[in-house]
Amino acid sequence: MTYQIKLEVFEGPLDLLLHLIKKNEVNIYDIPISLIAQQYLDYIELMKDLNLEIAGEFLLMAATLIHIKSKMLLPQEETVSEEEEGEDPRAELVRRLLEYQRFKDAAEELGQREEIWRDVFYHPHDITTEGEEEVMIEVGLFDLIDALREMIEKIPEKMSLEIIPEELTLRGRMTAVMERLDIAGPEGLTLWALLDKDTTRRAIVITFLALLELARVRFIKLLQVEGRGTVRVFRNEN
Amino acid sequence: MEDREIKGVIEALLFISGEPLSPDRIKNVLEEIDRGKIKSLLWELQQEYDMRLSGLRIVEVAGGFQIVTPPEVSQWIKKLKKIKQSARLTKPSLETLAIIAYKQPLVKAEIEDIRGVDSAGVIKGLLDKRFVKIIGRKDVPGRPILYATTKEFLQYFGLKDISDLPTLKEFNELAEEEGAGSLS
Amino acid sequence: MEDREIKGVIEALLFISGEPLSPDRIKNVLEEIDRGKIKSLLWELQQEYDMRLSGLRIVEVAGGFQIVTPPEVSQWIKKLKKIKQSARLTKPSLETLAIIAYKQPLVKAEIEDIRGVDSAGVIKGLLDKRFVKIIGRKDVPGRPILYATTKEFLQYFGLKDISDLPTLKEFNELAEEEGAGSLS
Repeated sequence: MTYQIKLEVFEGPLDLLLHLIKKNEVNIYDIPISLIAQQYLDYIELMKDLNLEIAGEFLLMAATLIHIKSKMLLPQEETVSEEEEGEDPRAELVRRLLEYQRFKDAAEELGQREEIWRDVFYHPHDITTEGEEEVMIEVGLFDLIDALREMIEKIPEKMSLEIIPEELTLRGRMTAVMERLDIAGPEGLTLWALLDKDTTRRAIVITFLALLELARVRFIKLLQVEGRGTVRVFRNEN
Repeated sequence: MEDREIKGVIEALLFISGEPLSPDRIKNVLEEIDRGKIKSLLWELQQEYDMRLSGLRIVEVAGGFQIVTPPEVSQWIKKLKKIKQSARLTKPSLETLAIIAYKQPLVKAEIEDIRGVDSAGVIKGLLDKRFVKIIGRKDVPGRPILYATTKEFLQYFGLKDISDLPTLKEFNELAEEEGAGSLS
Repeated sequence: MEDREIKGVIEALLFISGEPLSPDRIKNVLEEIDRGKIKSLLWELQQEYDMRLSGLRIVEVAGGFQIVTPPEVSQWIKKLKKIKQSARLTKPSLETLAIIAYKQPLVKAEIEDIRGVDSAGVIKGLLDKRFVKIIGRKDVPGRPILYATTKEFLQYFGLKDISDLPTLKEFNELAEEEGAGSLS
């Protein structure tokens, strides 16, 4: 028989199998395994032809399909002795496909909810008259590890504790930050944009301190857009 | 305090809070008012907002109440805030999130079992987005990490709590939909 | 658009903006509505808020209009904020906590070595919040104080014990596998 395979991207072998079952309009509880296995293998061939990287899971499933097919070709009596009461060799696969399909459906429902709720706006932050809380963040375990990782990655060299000649450097940095924010206008700058000129840990720390000080005296606002987005720095209007 | 007054305080608290406020949280502030009273005033307030056809709504989400703007006005808000519509979650992310939401707490291997593909990258992405969190380790050899969904997950999808998720369709319901017979 | 509808949009814009919005700014969003109309609807909205004796007011400040909470409720707002604040951690506290959690027991100098800044204040804050405790002194000259995390720390992060913390290695594995496993 002839059929065409559109090269779609499938998340994994189960995704591809469900697609083939739907496309062929076959009964999931009675999968014509030869047909489906053939189309599955054709798809993998096509990927090979196109030099696409084929994940191991796809190859493993190919082997499983061939195994099921060969089992189904064996005379009934022989399988009975091996399997309990001659269980259908396809049963385990069907169970997995159905389980996966359930979550695909659930994912679709979530997607529909997302469509509605992403148009619902609320304040990502407390509306606050006293500026300081804006530097506060609510944190979870993941943030803890993240904080450590960031520190380790960004500042590989082991630094000894040194006293920073505050006043001068800090003040200079504060002025520099305000100048950059002036140029940036009402859109502000991301924290990383402000830090990217700093190559040493000391420079990063001083810029940080400058930002904190500027936020404290309310020359600037630090806002994290929508929960966990990047931190943006704004010049305070008044 | 009179009801009207309490309601005013509750409204103000909802307004300044950037996250859903549970009746318990409000009770922590208004210590003398009992929890049932707070809850019924919240519902009254919610109704009042609906009835005066305002540009604001009170929704019950992520275990609390929150003032939000309805979808009808979203285009104007985007214009004011110069917000570009944020990207939707990808299919793999939604799938993985669905699996975690319904089966939590669970380990990576269980997710990969269902999806049939490696899911580390997707899980990492969901952790980054704060839709998923690490809640400990499973008491089995290797002590793998256990994952669960977060408050942010509930809020993003407008869910009151995890039981607000639609029930998963069962095998036989699916079978009926497919018009198939029984497994033989 | 009908007046009611425009008023709803204006209300939503005031709510989401968080800062005073001038009629001109609103006009930039609602281009088709004329400025005079916007201004009169703003006044109507302001009156409606006053009349329904709510916990919110619309005030004209700094050349714009803003939704605010009236002075009568400020004591409750302060109370809510206090409750919330105690449940939050700043970035420096988080960094310090991360270092203590993974390297405990350790002394202040070791923390400052990694962070590169004086950490006495942050450690004090963590001691106050009971996330960190003093568990003794290190047997080196000067006998500096040794710090470790507490039970409260575990509770806050939903962990059974300290070994439940994911290791950096596990974490990196998630990050590295990103994008792998799917067809590309």
